[in-house]
Amino acid sequence: MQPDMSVEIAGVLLKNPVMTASGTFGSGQEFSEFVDLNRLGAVVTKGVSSVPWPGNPTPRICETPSGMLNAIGLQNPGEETFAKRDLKFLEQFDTKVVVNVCGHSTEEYVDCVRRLADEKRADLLEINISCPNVKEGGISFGTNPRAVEQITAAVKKAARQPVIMKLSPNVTDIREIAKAAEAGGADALSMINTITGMKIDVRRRTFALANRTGGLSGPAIHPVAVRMVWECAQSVKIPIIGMGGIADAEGALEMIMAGASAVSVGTANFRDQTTVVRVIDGIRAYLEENQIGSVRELVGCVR
Amino acid sequence: MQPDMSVEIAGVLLKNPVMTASGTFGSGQEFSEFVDLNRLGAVVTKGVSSVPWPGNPTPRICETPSGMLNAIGLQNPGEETFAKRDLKFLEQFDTKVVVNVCGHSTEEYVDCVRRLADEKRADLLEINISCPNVKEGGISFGTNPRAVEQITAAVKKAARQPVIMKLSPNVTDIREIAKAAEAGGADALSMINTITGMKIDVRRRTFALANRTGGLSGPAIHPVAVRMVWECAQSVKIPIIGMGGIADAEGALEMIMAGASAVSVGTANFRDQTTVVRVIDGIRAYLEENQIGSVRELVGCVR
Amino acid sequence: MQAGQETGIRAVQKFREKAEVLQNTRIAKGIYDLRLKTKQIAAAAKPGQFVSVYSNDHSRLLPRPISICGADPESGELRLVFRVAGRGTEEFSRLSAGDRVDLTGPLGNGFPESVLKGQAGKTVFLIGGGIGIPPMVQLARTLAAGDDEKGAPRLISVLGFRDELFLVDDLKAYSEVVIATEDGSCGTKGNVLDAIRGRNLKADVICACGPTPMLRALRVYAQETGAECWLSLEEKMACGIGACLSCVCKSTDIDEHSRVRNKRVCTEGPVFNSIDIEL
Amino acid sequence: MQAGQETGIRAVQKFREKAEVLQNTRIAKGIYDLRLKTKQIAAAAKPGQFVSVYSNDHSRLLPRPISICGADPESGELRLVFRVAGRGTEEFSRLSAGDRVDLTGPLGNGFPESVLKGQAGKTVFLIGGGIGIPPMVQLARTLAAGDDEKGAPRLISVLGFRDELFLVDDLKAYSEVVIATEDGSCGTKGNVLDAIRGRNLKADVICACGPTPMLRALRVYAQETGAECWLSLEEKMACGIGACLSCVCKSTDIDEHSRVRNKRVCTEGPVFNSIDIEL
Ligand SMILES: Cc1cc2nc3c(=O)[nH]c(=O)nc-3n(C[C@H](O)[C@H](O)[C@H](O)COP(=O)(O)OP(=O)(O)OC[C@H]3O[C@@H](n4cnc5c(N)ncnc54)[C@H](O)[C@@H]3O)c2cc1C
Ligand SMILES: Cc1cc2nc3c(=O)[nH]c(=O)nc-3n(C[C@H](O)[C@H](O)[C@H](O)COP(=O)(O)OP(=O)(O)OC[C@H]3O[C@@H](n4cnc5c(N)ncnc54)[C@H](O)[C@@H]3O)c2cc1C
Ligand SMILES: Cc1cc2nc3c(=O)[nH]c(=O)nc-3n(C[C@H](O)[C@H](O)[C@H](O)COP(=O)(O)O)c2cc1C
Ligand SMILES: Cc1cc2nc3c(=O)[nH]c(=O)nc-3n(C[C@H](O)[C@H](O)[C@H](O)COP(=O)(O)O)c2cc1C
Ligand code: FES
Ligand code: FES
Repeated sequence: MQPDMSVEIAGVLLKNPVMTASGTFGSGQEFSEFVDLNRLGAVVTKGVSSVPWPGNPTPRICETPSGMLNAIGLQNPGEETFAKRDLKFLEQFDTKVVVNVCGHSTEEYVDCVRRLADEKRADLLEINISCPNVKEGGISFGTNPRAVEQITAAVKKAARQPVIMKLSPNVTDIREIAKAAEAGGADALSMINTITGMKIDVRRRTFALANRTGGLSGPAIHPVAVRMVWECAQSVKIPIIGMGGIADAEGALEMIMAGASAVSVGTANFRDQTTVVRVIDGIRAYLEENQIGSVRELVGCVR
Repeated sequence: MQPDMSVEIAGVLLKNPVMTASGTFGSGQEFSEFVDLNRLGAVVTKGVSSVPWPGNPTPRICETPSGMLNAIGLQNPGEETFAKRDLKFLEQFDTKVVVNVCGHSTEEYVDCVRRLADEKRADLLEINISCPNVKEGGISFGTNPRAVEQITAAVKKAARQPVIMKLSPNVTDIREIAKAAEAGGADALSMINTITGMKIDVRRRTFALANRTGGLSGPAIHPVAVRMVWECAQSVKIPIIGMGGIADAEGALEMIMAGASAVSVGTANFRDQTTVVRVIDGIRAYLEENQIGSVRELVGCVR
Repeated sequence: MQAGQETGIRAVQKFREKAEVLQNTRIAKGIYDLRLKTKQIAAAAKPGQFVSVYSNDHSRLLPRPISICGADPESGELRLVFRVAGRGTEEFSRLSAGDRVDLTGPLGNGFPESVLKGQAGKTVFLIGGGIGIPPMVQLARTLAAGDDEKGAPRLISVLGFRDELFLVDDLKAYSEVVIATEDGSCGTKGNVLDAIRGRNLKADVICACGPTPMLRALRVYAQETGAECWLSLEEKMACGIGACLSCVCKSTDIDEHSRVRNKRVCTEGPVFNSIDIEL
Repeated sequence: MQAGQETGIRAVQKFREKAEVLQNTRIAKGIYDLRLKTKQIAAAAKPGQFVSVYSNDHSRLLPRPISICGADPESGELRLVFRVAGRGTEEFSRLSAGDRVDLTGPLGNGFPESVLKGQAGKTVFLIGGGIGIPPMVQLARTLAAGDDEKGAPRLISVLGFRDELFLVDDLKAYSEVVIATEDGSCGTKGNVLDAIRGRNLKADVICACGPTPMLRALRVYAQETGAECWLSLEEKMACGIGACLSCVCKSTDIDEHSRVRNKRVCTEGPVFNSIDIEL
């Protein structure tokens, strides 16, 4: 018996629950030399905004114990080039495409989402409201429940595709934020984005990143991500896409058992380009060994 | 030239800036077989409450990538046994003693602090308001600025020794909490306590910890701790004791350069009992190599 | 260490060492026999004690507690027998001669002097379930040596296996050996108590290490038969030296150290008299 | 890969391999010469390309980019020469024959065909500063081989060292060698430009790798002398394959890929024409 690996997110059927985390996989093109993109549940593309963004100065990354800090600063070529080049490239593959969207203001988000409305290759939109560099009135969008509800509602109104809100872990109570996104009309949640961190270069006595702070990702943050997914799974009804430090099938299964309907693999792609495929194969092997008919049976099974 | 390693916290002079993190070093007794306690800047003892606490069921810990989760649940024999046995034991050493205090309510904290008032061996009190299990009105003390200010003021009134408030990292803006503690009269801050996390045992399909969630510590969280110390160093005037994932002199120096006047070594003691001494020696070597007269010159030098 | 006396910790000395791997052999499916050259640990080790073994991979911080299966005070050779249970033991399985591995030990109380001495004329069960067997080897060797002209007790090793056998010959060198296997492929089909009852064996003293259900059953069996019963427990550990309170078990009395009926497996244990603990 | 064509990425194939260490030798203070047996990487490698080398320690996630110093297509031997700069390279320094190490490569553009071919009669400077010297060895070997009956260009390697020399003999096998040392212990006291000016050397083409101040100075020097100038840059990398945008440098024009005057060192580089980038 072949176990059923398919899952559904906001009405979109994925052949399996494993996607790539935005910003770690480009638009799949570079990784396609190593991985058959047809195997993925979905490709989640690098954050795109309505116009090109230059990003932050370098150094943009540094390594930390079992993790890394990044402050890429959402460099992207803008929606137009993205659609013409990256979405076009993805047309040849039989996988879903989640387009990650960023902006400096509600207007910019809405503008970008509108531009994407006619892009057939964009199956789902993932709205990154957790970018630490994106602020409105001094607070990042992602840490204020009211702001989250408002921006969700605004994006929802403009979007043709189902909307996934991507949450920041840098908050006291992520359940409040999750509920606000749900109240705003979100079709699903992605969590977690990176945790703000800092590294100091003690030899040069300066910040390791030009941007001073950066986002911590990788296996180091996995326990925090699992906890937050578990908390939100108890608090909202919409599906959750879990991410943060997944590097193998075990980490993905933890997320799923905590309540995620699907997962994304990010930083681990940098250590092994084929991580996503290993995770997919590992989940299937687990289902087979344990004679579980469908991966959906595991979603939220640990309460 | 021998560099000056001494630092001052709230009027108490430490021979060097390196202490042990509460709960990871017992009261020093067990570690005294491996480490000469006379070498430490201070011993910070395991959290103590006015009466004995049984703690959580086991398993209380599990390992995570470059970190661990713990849910010891603040098991302790109560202030009386602690004073008679542990503070007595520490009398023979020429090092400072920081007594970490926990409670279920403001009254319990104040009660414990009062009992400690006459203990000569207690040089400083560190008030753990970040215990995720300790709640008042549904919110942990440590995540609400008003509650932090109030409990700080209450403890300050009852305490004979200088009071260090130990902050939780599980908040949206740690600067607000730091400022609240300062406003309440805190003499110093300790940061960070553990970040709440969870691990799921996918084979048994259950939580790895009996308590479900636990506190993440170890090198994994170091970048988050450095960031928070740096943020607070810009926001308050009282000294900061930095901790979270310090495992070597480099990690300690990062904290100091980010603005910590002293540091604590926690989880790393489990991998190597002599970590604290290695950190002390490493800081001294750095000062010598770079011809820096006093470690105090490095405090907050990276802005 | 005067430290020890005040809390009733047995004042044994612990050492932190970088040991050299002499040999590492797979002796059954997933079971490895690791021989290490130590400077001080082997000489100080007592039956029932354990060592903390550290990973060389920096993503794994916590030591793995492994029982002492053999210790030669003269050569300093320490023998550890372990099952691959996860990433740490998987790493240890790849160690080979010449590699270095960090250890702390010997740790824990081990079996008490009262068990190790003056047992001549008595019958002692050495009961090991699966990966609980290794400490029984060192215990058997010590008991078989006897302590005075009166000689050694009668030693019966009762070993429970899931499938493949290991360490059987080692125990045959010092004791009678009775085997139980889950699948009945060798000895009694069933568990160690089935084997004991099946052969109508009786003991004055029981020493056991293995899975909790086995220890629970033995505790009841000892009560029924009036035997003295010493159980070696397992619990997840972080420090291994009594400082972190990770590894507690419930004690029947309020103990001196915790004041809350918690005993530390790494310090007051891992070996407990079955009447002193709840399981 | 049709992928490559659409963005103008050079359509070279990249391989992920577990390579075997053949030999690892310390050739100067903190400098190691690592020989690896690869299946495909050595055969595909071009001068100026690099490989991603992965740590075997799971606490270190990111690959370390190391230039290809030598590659033998027949035997599959890949030569990497590196300086111990931190924990990753420290680990690599402890590799010994028989160990395994994960690699991705060959990566980056390498020196363009226009430099590698048709240089007979011209003079080419191969300028390496410190740990920028290794890629010059592979480049020198390729250029020295020439490309047709016309023969090879005149090759002058200009090498800057802080103190101890390395790879000098390797470069002498293919080129004239001029040395500059900071302390004057060998050759010109000073930097590579001091050595060039001191000997009044002239080149048609400059190929260089080394610290940014050196590259900056060479860029200006090339403008002054009208030489064509190819610089190999360094930047911190995460993916090494163009996906993460960690490793950008500023380009003079708005490029096709980023639309924001950013070029990826790992993909559009590491070798750039000096007129195309800001430094
Ligand atoms: C006193 C004592 C003596 C032991 N003696 C032996 C022995 O002689 N041979 C043997 O094969 N095993 C023995 N064990 C069990 C052994 O410690 C675990 O199998 C081992 O720690 C698993 O580590 P891992 O990394 O392979 O597995 P993982 O599951 O990946 O380990 C993850 C974490 O859990 C901890 N852990 C997992 N299982 C246990 C356990 N059962 N007890 C304590 N901690 C655990 C590990 O230390 C580590 O921190 C003993 C345990 C104790 C407490
Ligand atoms: C294209 C390219 C080719 C290189 N070729 C060589 C070579 O042939 N020989 C050699 O000795 N060195 C070379 N380097 C530099 C080498 O990559 C670094 O010295 C090495 O990554 C340091 O790793 P570490 O763990 O020892 O140091 P750490 O400082 O501990 O490294 C921590 C992190 O920073 C990154 N990092 C640190 N320094 C650099 C750097 N200069 N460039 C990129 N990432 C860095 C590491 O990859 C790692 O993620 C090259 C760099 C690049 C970009
Ligand atoms: C280099 C890098 C770039 C990222 N860029 C984006 C982005 O553009 N948009 C976004 O929503 N998240 C971005 N992220 C966050 C990841 O998508 C993911 O949420 C986070 O890294 C946690 O997952 P991981 O630990 O598996 O990497 C980025 C992460 C990294 C490491
Ligand atoms: C096993 C364990 C027990 C702890 N107990 C306490 C405690 O009793 N009181 C307290 O304030 N912090 C306690 N902590 C938190 C540490 O003091 C420290 O703040 C945290 O672990 C981060 O530092 P580290 O990464 O160096 O361990 C405990 C941590 C661990 C790992
Ligand atoms: S493992 Fe720390 S007290 Fe036992
Ligand atoms: S390292 Fe990822 S784009 Fe260059």
